[in-house]
Amino acid sequence: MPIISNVTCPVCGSLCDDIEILVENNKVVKVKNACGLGESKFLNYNGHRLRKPLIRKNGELVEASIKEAIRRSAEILADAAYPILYGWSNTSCEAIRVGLELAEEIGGVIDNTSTVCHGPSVLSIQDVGYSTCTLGQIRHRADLVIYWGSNPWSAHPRHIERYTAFTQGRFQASIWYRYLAHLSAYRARRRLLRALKLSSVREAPTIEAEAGLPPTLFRKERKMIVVDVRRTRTADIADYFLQVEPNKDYEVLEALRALIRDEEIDMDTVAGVPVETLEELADVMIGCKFGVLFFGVGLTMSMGKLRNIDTAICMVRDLNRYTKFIIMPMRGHFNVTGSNVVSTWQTGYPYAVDFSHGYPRYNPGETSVVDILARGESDASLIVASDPVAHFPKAAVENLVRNPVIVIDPEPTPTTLMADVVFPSSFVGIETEGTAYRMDHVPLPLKKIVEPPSGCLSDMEILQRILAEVRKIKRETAEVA
Amino acid sequence: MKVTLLTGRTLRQGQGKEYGKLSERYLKSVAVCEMDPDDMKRLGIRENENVKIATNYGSVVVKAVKSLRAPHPSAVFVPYGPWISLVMSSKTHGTGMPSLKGVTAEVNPAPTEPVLSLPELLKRHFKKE
Amino acid sequence: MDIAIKDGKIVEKVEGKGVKVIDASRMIVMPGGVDIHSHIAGAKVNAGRMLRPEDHFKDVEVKTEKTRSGVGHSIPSTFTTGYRYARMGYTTVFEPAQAPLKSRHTHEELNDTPIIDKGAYPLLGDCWFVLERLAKGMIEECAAYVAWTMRATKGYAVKIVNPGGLEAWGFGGNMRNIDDTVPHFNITPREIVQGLCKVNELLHMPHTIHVHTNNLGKPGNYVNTLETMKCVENLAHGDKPVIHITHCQFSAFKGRDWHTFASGAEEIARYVNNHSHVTLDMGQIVFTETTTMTADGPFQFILYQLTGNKWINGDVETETSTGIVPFAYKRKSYVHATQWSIGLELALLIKDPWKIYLTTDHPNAGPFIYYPKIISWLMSRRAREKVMRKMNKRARQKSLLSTIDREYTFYEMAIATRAGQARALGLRHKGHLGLGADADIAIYNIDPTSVEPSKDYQLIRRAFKHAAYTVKGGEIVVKNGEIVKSVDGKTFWVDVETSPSVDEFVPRLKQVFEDYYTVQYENYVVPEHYLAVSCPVHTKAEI
Amino acid sequence: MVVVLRPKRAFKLPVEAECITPDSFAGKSVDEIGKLKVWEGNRERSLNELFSVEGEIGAKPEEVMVKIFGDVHKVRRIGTQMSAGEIVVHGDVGFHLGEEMVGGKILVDGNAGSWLGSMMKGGVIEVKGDAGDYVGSAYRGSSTRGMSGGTIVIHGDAGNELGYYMRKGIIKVHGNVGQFTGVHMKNGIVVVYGNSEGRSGAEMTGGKIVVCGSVPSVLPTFTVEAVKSRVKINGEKLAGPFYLFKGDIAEEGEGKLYISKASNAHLKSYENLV
Repeated sequence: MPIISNVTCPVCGSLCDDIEILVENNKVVKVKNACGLGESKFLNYNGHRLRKPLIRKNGELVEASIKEAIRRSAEILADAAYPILYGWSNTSCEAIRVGLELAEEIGGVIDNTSTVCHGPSVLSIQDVGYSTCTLGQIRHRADLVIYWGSNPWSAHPRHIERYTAFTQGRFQASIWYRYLAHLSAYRARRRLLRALKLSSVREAPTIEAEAGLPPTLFRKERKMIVVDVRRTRTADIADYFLQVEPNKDYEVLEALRALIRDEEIDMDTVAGVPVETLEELADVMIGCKFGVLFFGVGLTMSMGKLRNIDTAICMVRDLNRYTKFIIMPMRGHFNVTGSNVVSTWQTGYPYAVDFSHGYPRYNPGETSVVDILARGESDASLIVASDPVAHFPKAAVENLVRNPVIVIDPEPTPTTLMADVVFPSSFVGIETEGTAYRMDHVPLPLKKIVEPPSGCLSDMEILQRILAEVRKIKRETAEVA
Repeated sequence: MKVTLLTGRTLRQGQGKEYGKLSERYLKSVAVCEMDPDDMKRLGIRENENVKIATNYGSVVVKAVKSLRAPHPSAVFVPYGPWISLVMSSKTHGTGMPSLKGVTAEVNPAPTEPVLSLPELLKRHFKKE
Repeated sequence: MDIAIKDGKIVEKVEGKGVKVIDASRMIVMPGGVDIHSHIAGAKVNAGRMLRPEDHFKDVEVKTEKTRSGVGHSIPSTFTTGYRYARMGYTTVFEPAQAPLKSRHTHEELNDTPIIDKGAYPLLGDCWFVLERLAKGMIEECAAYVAWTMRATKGYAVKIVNPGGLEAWGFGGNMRNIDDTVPHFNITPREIVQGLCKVNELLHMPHTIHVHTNNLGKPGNYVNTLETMKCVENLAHGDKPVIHITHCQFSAFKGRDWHTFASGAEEIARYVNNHSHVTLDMGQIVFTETTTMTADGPFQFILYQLTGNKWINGDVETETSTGIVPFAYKRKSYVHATQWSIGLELALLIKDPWKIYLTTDHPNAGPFIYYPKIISWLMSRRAREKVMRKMNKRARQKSLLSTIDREYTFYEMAIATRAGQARALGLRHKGHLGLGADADIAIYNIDPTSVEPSKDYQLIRRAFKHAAYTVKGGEIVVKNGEIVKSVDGKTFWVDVETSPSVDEFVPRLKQVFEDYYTVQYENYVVPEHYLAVSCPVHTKAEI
Repeated sequence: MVVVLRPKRAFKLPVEAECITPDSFAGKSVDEIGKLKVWEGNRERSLNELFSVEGEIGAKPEEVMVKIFGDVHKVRRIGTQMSAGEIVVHGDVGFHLGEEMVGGKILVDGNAGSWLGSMMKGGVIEVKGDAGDYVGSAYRGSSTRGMSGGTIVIHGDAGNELGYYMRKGIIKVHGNVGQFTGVHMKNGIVVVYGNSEGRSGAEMTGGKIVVCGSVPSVLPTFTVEAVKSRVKINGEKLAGPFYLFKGDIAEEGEGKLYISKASNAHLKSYENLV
């Protein structure tokens, strides 16, 4: 029974690479070190998957040979005048490289899922830069960890334990014991509240006292702050939770920036937060030795979008005049960072790259897929390891499914249900090896731990075959002409 | 009732996804609306009753559940998924990013309307030629 | 004279039918260009690309039958990088700053950089392993670590950037001079440079240590640069260099501040002329918009504060840092014009062309596409004077250039752009056209019997911009400045053979690895199959 | 002398027609103009495949007037880098109209798409209908290539991030604007006669923004300086009173933000600070 160690988990952008997997008869039977999400994927991935290529005929998806599916896809793509190639965050860099070549060959628009997660972060970085680092720096040095609009407890479950507050660093100790104390106190308080409610005493369930920051924040040890529009699970374990009104993050960040510069503010409260609290928070940030601000899609998707990030970055930049401060986006899919990285080295641009004129062009809002779909401009699509039908706004999906859709995915999704050609692929990081980039741009190898079912090719192989077939069709057309 | 609609990932949605997007478990993890218990009281709905979420761009029926993250008065939380996407605007204001959090919406009880299964949902809303 | 090529090598003669003949009469034939220091691939370069869409959108390469599309300008995409180098007759380029933890990234990009041969220098001057061992005087164990790193990261040379300063930058600090103490590590930059220099000699690395000095980019830093060169003086054996000071222009500043800023080229040149253990490259300024990017995080932060331009910082755990700031060099700026002068002064005052090589520290002092311009400045006093007439008056008056008549000959130019660099890198098959050399050849449309570079500098510039032919590994890849074929270049890395007792170091390394990094030991190592065309250079260590 | 273009069909794919400018038309025959290259999706076409071209063409750009009849809302980059002459669009027009324009005049009697007059250096653009986002903006990431001259007048509404990294020139919007008007603005003038959705002047370091209608709030990083009875903009007097704010102090900015007092009763508390 082989135990495979140092496996990189192909789920979220934390890309934990210390997973141990027990394999029996080409089956994953036990998973060690992974979080709930990782374990769930390793154990259940094979239970519900596509095994045969499908082609839509007379309105129904029917099984087809791989050859037929490749030919059909190549015909659709070679014929298309403005195809989109979307997804790429749940596959390997090796597959993305081929995807970019295919996009160039067919004069398409290639976009990855960062367009609907951290695209705004990219836009703001392009405006003002950012001060960042790899996660190990935070592990060893950070004495102030802020999560803003991100909920690692649910989306990146091992982030805190591996990289931030609960990890043991060279210059900073773990604070997990404080968390335990904190959590039990919190639970006790909740129990009390529930009891009060049962005895039908009406009590507004305020959990944090309004006035000032808790004294722990002024300690020299590591501390953790969560800022969000609602009390997330991550907030429960933080030393301090700052709740801001929805869609007001921009104002709070701007106010903090002014306070960091020691400017006066003409208001008493900003987004429901007293200015004194913000002043204290600014002092905590200036006073730390090494601070880090992790932000999530809570900032990129809410009102202000790229400008929320813009001003957060500028705040961190300004803090570097006084101390060391770092900012990092919490990237979602396991290789969304890689999709940006590969796209950038090949084309100069991290996402929303339009090859229709034979060279890369970039202007999110114009060359990004949601916009192209909403305007009804594309005439075909290739979706790789993504599910836009489930996650795009309705108007975009309507236009997506109106035109031919080719999907490469190991499992059935709403998008495969609406597709015209479906390729069952192998699971990257389980059945196929490759490279992925962690949220801090550290490249890590993905392992092949079991054999894929017969007939399930890797994303890369499928793309290579489509590309070869497209070139063949082009040659054929040229000869006829 | 007028609310601010928040969306995001949840641990359950993340796990549900791994059981397959056509699974019952996935539906149960994403076709829900986490509400402030006080708001639920105000609307007269109980746990697991259906509510209709409507915006300028569409409407969808999901199950209301009590939020464990309360208080967040007049803000509701729905995990990412095909249900909530139906009420989202595709406008990106030139950024490529549609507004997926902090959208103004209307939430009301929908005792007579069912929560559609995934195939039904797709069939109802999207046409394939 | 004929040059015969077979199987990618230069041979005595070739016979038989179907031999392809290039008529290079009335042209200059040189070995393919070699660039010892050019930031073309890896995490930092790519962060720069991502940062600057405005750098790309006006400078594009359209897809052709033979080539992939891409963008320029100061941070070209990978394909464009390979093509543009090849068009200038360059066939070998080294990426000088590879964060060891992100080596895979560098190699993935190098795999996508066509035509040219390449390699990368891992950044080791601020590695915890190195600092700790050197602080304790454990030279051999440090050497074992460096040998392991070369293999693990597929690296080619020891790169040291602002020794000690980058570790200090982890908490926002820096090194003030070569004898400052690195916080928490009880070691000085001087000890780091000396230690790694000894390690480098023990391992018989093909290249010397490659040093970016402390205080780079700050007025008065030439003193520190001289100190850095001096500190390894007695580690040299014979005439063999033991240290390479890179982009020396940025480290040859005199003055107390930006107002009293002046050239320190004379002092540096005097020292280099009298010592044989040092090589340099220019880091020549070109007046253009570009992107500065170095591992020197604290320096880039200062640059951000000076310019107010957007700024990327990227620290790498236990190893190094990164900074990126867009920058425009302006003729009318006293400082920039003086910097322009410093680079040329160094190249012209240092008598031996084997000691100083042409670079722009691409893209820091300017994109590599401007090399032909620099060649014309080195070969023509007139070309220099033409620039000086338009530049800042005070800088012009203070510049030494008006007193320097020297003009590079074609031979000297060939040394500064290929032969010297190949020798410094220990690449025995590059930089010459002798038997057994790699058939990397550049042919330029210049008739050396009739062209006077001093007067015809424009012609020189044009000719070096678009090679008439570039031959790479025996294949014609460029004809009349256009890519006619794309081939895969090799990736050089150093495989050091150490004694078995030294290999015992590895298990000990594994033990501490988890305490230092956030990745697993096994996943840190870049396997050889990761390189598209792996070309290990074997050396045998003295340990 | 007038050249008339009419689209031959409705476009679904994006059409890129940088060549539709007085500069590239000048001195050419109708036939030659018809052969100019445009893109429809990933297909390169000649202008006359997509448009009928007729009329008379002047020898110099300043003698060329281009009239476009019909719906060209999918057609992008009309008037790119034009230096003189005139373009009149009778209908809706697509993205990047008058991008990097240097001189001359563009008139649209319908709506205009986003990036209208981006990186504009001179000349005049007038839109009778609405405009999209990023009016008079810079290209992504380019703090030095914002609008640096010229005038844009929009009679309808405009979207978000109008005047992003603006450096000089004037933009007037008679209708309402979205958020982040004048974001990162360095200099120049923006006048909004209607309402703003807020966050005007975010991260501005200089320049002037006037909002005659209502705003939901003012950013916390603007400090109130005075109440002004009127504002003078290029000789035009706007009757107030206006609150004058200075900011964005997060950027140590010296920008001036004028907000109508009459339309913003909720800002009254600021008066206590003046």
